[in-house]
Amino acid sequence: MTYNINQKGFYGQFGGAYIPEMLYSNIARLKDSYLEITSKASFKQKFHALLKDYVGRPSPLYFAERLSEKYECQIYLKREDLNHTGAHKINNTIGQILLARELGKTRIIAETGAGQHGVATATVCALMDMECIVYMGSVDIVRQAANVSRMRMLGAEVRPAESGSKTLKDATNEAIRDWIDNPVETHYIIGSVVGPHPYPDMVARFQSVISEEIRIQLKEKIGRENPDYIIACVGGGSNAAGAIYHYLDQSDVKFVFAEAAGLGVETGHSAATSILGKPGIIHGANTLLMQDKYGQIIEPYSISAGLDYPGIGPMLANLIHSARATVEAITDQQAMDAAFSLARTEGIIPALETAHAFAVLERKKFLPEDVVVINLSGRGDKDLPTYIKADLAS
Amino acid sequence: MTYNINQKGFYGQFGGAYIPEMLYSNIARLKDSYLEITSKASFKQKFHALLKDYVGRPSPLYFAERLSEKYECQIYLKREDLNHTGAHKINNTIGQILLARELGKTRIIAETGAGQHGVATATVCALMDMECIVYMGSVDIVRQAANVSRMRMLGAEVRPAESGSKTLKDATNEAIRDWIDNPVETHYIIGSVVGPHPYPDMVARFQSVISEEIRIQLKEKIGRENPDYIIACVGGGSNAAGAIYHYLDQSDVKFVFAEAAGLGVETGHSAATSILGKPGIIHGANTLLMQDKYGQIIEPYSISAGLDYPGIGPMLANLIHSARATVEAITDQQAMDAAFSLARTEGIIPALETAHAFAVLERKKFLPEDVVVINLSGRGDKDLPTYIKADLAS
Amino acid sequence: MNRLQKLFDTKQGDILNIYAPAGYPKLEDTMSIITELDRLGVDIIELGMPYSDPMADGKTIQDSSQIALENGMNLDVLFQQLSTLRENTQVPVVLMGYFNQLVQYGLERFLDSCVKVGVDGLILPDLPMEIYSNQFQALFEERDLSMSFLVTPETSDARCQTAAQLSTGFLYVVSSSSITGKSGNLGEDQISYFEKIQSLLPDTNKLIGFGIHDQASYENACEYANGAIIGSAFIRALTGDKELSSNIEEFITSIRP
Amino acid sequence: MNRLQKLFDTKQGDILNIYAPAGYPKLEDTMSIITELDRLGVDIIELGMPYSDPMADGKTIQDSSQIALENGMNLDVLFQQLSTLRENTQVPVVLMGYFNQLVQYGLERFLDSCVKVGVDGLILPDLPMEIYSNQFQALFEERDLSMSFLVTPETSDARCQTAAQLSTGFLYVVSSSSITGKSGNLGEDQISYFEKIQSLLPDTNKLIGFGIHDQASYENACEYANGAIIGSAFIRALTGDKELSSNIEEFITSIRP
Ligand SMILES: Cc1ncc(COP(=O)(O)O)c(C=O)c1O
Ligand SMILES: Cc1ncc(COP(=O)(O)O)c(C=O)c1O
Repeated sequence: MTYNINQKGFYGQFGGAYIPEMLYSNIARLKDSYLEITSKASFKQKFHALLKDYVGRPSPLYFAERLSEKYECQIYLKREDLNHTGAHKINNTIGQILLARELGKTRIIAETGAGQHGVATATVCALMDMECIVYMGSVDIVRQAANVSRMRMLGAEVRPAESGSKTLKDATNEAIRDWIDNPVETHYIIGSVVGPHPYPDMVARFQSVISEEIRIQLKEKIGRENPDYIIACVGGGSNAAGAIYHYLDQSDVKFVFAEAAGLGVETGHSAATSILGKPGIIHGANTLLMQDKYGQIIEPYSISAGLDYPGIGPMLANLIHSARATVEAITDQQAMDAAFSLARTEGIIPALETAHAFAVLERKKFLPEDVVVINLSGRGDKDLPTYIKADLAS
Repeated sequence: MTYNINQKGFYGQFGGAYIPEMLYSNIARLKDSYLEITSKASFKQKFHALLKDYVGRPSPLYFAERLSEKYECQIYLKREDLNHTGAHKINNTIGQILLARELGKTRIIAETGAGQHGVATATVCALMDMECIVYMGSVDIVRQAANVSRMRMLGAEVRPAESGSKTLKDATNEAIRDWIDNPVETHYIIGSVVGPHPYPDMVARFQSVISEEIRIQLKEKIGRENPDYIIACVGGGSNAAGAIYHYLDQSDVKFVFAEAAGLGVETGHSAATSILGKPGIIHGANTLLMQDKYGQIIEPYSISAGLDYPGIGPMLANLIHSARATVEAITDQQAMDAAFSLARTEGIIPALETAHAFAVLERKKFLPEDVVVINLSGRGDKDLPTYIKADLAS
Repeated sequence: MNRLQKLFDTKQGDILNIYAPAGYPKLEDTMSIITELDRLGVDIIELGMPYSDPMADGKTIQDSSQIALENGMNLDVLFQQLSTLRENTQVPVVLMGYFNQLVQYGLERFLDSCVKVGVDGLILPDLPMEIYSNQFQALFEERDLSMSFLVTPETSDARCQTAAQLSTGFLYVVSSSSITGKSGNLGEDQISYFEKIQSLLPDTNKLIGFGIHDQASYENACEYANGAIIGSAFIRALTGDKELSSNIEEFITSIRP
Repeated sequence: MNRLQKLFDTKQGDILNIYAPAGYPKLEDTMSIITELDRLGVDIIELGMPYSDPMADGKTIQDSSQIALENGMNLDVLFQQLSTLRENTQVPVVLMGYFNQLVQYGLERFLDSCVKVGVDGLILPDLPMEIYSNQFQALFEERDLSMSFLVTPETSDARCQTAAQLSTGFLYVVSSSSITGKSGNLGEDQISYFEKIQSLLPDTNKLIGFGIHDQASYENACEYANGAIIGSAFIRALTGDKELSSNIEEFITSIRP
């Protein structure tokens, strides 16, 4: 059994491309060319050169001594927080901007939640001198103000999405509308392993550099490529997909995904998609989706703008559905506590999204010899106002 | 002729240790042991392991294609902005915290201007589980609020310095007073190549990893170790010292330092130490110093908290004095423009300090084949409010 | 043969299809609007099933959908409201919505309900032709329910032909590559696109939609197809300053004086 | 032999050295304070040369230095004020300041000015003994100017001996490893430190400073040395609620009733 994508763009029952005709030619062109373009030697060379010299890859795999002592196992942190712009998101935008150039596009649009994907997109657009429009929920514009400033300074236009919950889902709707309006010269850089095929696979491939490096680094450090656990937070799922990609078919490597439980799974203020969701279609893919019995999408809630999404990438939906991966639902408060604990134990302030992954350590019991890799998907600079407010309140 | 430190702790006429007796035993112990401790294999191993896995070194040397086109020369950026915590400062704090442990210290104090050194110190203290007090001018606490939040989240206590100009110089005074008060259990981690011997040399050695890497990386990229120019901003001078360390005696490598001219060298609101300063003693070292005819230290001014210092490291004072290096005085506005230009051209938002180095590109004329290395000492997240305010005003 | 097909059998030009969101402006307005449009001689009514995330629609439709949902509209209510549809009128009615609504309701159950209340066809912009033809076409045909697919200026000739073939009501010709709700006059590019479609598919029933908003654009569209679809402009008219029925009458007579 | 050395020749115990910043609280107060202290029988006056960045001093001295600088105090003004010093008093006067002040003024010019106005010695806390003995000692000796170095609990025995040897006025025994201005009573550690200094340097003139603030701490210090230095406590008293001279008198009589 393979957990990778099939010829038709599906992971098991999940995936596909449920898109209006207005997007068809763009998506079809992408689907027909992405593997060819990205496997050309010249593309690979450019991609890897930028990842190395511009992004700062390989990102370290850091043995967290004090954290390991605290949780009585062997904890390694994959330091995506050290990437240029501060999260894993840039791996994907570097890939997509090169692809967009190959496709002859001159204008870039993107959606963003936490702003990290928006910043990563604005960054590569500045680098390649392309016009850049980023859609962002107006709620997120407020709670991730620092990233809004960064995007503007990088020359991008940030357009507020005012519909629905005014968060990531709605920003995605607006970006799709923009693409429908501007199909010829525009490429849409989706920021996670969501959306219609081929996006989930394309983004996962660009992010798979994470697990490629983990394999080499673990081998160097402990003599074997496979950890016992990989833990990652899941919004759309791109950092998780990247961290597990090369381990999909290694059944001795267990995957644990941290979802945002918000105020609690049962409270009605949650973004715990895999627990609260059923199969359904969002943004062009069949996946697990928070929805009512009429298929209306339920507005999610999480303190973390990057996890505040009612769907999940189809690859991950399939892994969860087939019990290849387990999920832990982490509340706002648990994530907050985990962020402070990491800061005080290892001197690393994680993104609020990432903090959800660290909260898993409080949940699961590991053996002393278990090798646990946590994907440190981003740094917390953007979340300082939230952290400080919480600290003052407590 | 060597530009390195001599046996007595001087660079030419500059340097020394003009300290009160209350600091003598601490400084003497440091002076007598720093070379021995830092050259032990076990120390080196720990230092380099942390630089690699925790800090994320080597930092890339990135060929900036669009910037090179714009300025018609070959521009390489040394990406200290990609280090953990976002600036070169962490190279030094990693070294000093390991040294402090060897010396049996349990409490750490530091001064900070931009907050980067404070964050870097708070970070290594969290990592090593040590008490941490950071002194910071109350003016800087306001203008670098994000870094104050980071220090607090990392568990450090930030104590405001209310005297004088309420900036870096005054924070340093307070830190020295604290050390005088607590000489036994406390180590003072100075954040730049300033202060009494052996600090300038010790910090320069910890930062010299920058030029060590540049040599290797340039050799790899262009087949020779030596660039034609190295450009760095200078507050105290630690990033500059690190970037030039291995080139000190290579006379074909020209050094250009960017100082903060504030509102203009002649306006009375400036921190252009090497232009406005004369030899004098500050914080224990004889160096170039902004002072009146009575030796009273003049309060400096720069929009950039990390350059807002009336002195300069004695190593750099000597290089400037002996014409080994040249200095460009960059105004607030020129630095600001350079920051926006870098953001829009290369997708990199530099620290306000670092932006001064980039403004040099507008000043100097290079040959098309000139290889110019700019030390990108830090990222600009901490400066976003300042950048945005300037952008709105213009 | 359903009412939609019958219509095209008897009328080949100047067909006016009006889009209205169900349950908007008030929950109970659905049937009144249908009745009124029928009385005014509108040829086809396209009833929007309000959806939380209508990605193929513009702001006007999205906002009205949102209000309809807040009014309490859902598929159970809608089929309830439509239970008297054929007591009052024989105007062809098609439902427009998003595929997930059908999936969650149960696809066959949904189609059966359509048949029961007398709906004639469907438009599901996010259901790809491939999936439809592979998995669902038979279910539609069994029930004599029409289906309409969209083509755009970016759609290849081959794909236009497939769309035409699969469309049993009419082919939905998107006037420009842009979201519903934009309005402007026909440009050269659009005209040559319409001419291409015309020569490629001379025998297909075609309605032009997106951006049609007044008499001029309606008449213009009718030159290149069997008729036109008006959505956003009609929605905006619904909340004009008069009573609902006067607002409707005023708008329709402005299109077809 | 200068006045300082003469003092220790004639008086071996209970010496009271009062530190006062020049030009504080008002610019013109310098001479009045000296005169008043002399009148009250204070043995030595240590006059602070206000400095912008007095790193060896605590907050009280720093704040008063700042005010003195704002009052317009500088070395030219100071020597001008002191030009009548020896017309009025023969109390030993030492200047305390930071080395950079002397460097910028011109070291020899500074020493000459001291001699000219009748200053007897200097305390320069940031001038290391090594630099002094290598470069400047002769200049001081030529002019019969005394020098005082500091020792602290952290100072090694050998270094204490060097300090004692180089100190031609008195050895400044820092009572605890802490900035001036802190106050508290003597602890066991301090007492054994004083006893060590006493037995190591029985023949050296020693004054204990830092933290001496009232009669008890003064008398306590006098048990272990030739006397004591009071700084911050006196500065605080200067701005008491009476007139300057009354504030001074009240403070001095509280120390030595
Ligand atoms: C640091 C970080 N981690 C995780 C996420 C969630 O996205 P994904 O699940 O695609 O990794 C985000 C989204 O913005 C993010 O910024
Ligand atoms: C990014 C950055 N660059 C430069 C400096 C100036 O210090 P130095 O001259 O020691 O490199 C600072 C000081 O805070 C800084 O944060």
